[in-house]
Amino acid sequence: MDVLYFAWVRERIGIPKETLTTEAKTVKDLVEELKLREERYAVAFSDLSALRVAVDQELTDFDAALDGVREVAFFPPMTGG
Amino acid sequence: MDVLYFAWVRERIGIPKETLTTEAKTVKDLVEELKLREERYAVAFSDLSALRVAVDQELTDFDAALDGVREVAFFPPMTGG
Amino acid sequence: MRVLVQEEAFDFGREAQAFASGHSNMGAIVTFTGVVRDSDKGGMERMVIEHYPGMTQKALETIAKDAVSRWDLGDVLVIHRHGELRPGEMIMMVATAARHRVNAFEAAEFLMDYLKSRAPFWKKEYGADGAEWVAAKDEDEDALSRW
Amino acid sequence: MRVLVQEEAFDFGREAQAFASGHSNMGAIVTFTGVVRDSDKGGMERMVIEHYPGMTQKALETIAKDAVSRWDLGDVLVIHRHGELRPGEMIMMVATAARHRVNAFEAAEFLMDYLKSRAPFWKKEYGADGAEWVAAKDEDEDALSRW
Repeated sequence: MDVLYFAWVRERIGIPKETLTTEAKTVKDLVEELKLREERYAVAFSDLSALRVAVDQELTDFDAALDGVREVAFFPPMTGG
Repeated sequence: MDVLYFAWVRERIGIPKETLTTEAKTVKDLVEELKLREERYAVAFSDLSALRVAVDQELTDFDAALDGVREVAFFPPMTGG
Repeated sequence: MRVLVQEEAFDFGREAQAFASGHSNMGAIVTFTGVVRDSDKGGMERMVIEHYPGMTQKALETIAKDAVSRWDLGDVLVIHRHGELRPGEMIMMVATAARHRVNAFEAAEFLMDYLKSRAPFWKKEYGADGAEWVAAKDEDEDALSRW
Repeated sequence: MRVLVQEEAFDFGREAQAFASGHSNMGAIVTFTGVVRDSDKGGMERMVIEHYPGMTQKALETIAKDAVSRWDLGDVLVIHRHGELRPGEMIMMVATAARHRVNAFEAAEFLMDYLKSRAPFWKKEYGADGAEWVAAKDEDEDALSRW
């Protein structure tokens, strides 16, 4: 599964993208897994209310299931327009 | 005093403008005076709710006073834009 | 603030570009353009817009000043044509510039609502079946109660 | 319907003119243009807009289709830039064409509200004091509840 990071999430984690294998059932499970990996993840994911998530390029929430998913992206609230 | 007519009011009365001397105190008095003059005025002014009036080039209502006024205009509701 | 009443066509693209470019400290630019379209029952060949020359410019300026006093705007542009127009031709445009988009949108809607019912223009449609004055719509008068 | 995501500048005047001219049976054309302005505290030199290439085009198309399904529209145009921009440059534009002005205005506001909070763009401002990500505003999120 590809995991993408944008804006300050990308800066805090230090990479724009990584590919990983996970047993996580939901986005929330994946976040918990990542937070345990390294301090930079724990910092980036410390406040989920400040984050948004897209699964296979569709906005969703942290309860979304990861079964069959190819791409998950984490980023702050959007500021386009 | 100049009296101006626009759109179908102009067409019904048959002239765009006339100059007249009147003792009318208000626009409503002027309208009554005009209606007595000729049938075409009576027809044009038969339903005041379908008309608008400007006094000295400012929109107003039929109770407006005519003291010192130089120009009165009658027309249907506007349809610009 | 710029208010133009004219018989000639205007160049919408050029006006829009010039207006937007002139306000680099305004984040939001809104334009509205009114285009002559066929009448509701079809068959319109041309439209003639009559206006009240002595009053039109002043009435539009009053409406534009009202908008500036109600919203935090950087600028306002109003162009309205009169005379003969064909389907597809542009009748008028307004443009607003503001720091924030809500002000730019609301001011443009306000301008249009007032311009529709308070600026002295009257449209007459000409077709194969004859000519007819466009009737004012109750909804246009009602729209003013928003503001 | 036309949705463009691009790094290059766009010609607002030409886009606005082409959009308006292409819809002679639509009486009402509304455009919104977002311009880079200085940050609230001043001193901004440039802005960089990051986006999510795989998702951006689809997200904007979804928003545009939503607008078309909610209002009676003749057409919709959305252009949004990414990459580096300077104060005064145009970030994006939307345009809507409808028979009636209320639909054109509401659809343009809807597009802007959704594009602000649901399209994957992130702005970072660079100035003499360093760089800072633009924070999303509660009022932008709240604006969605209108629709």
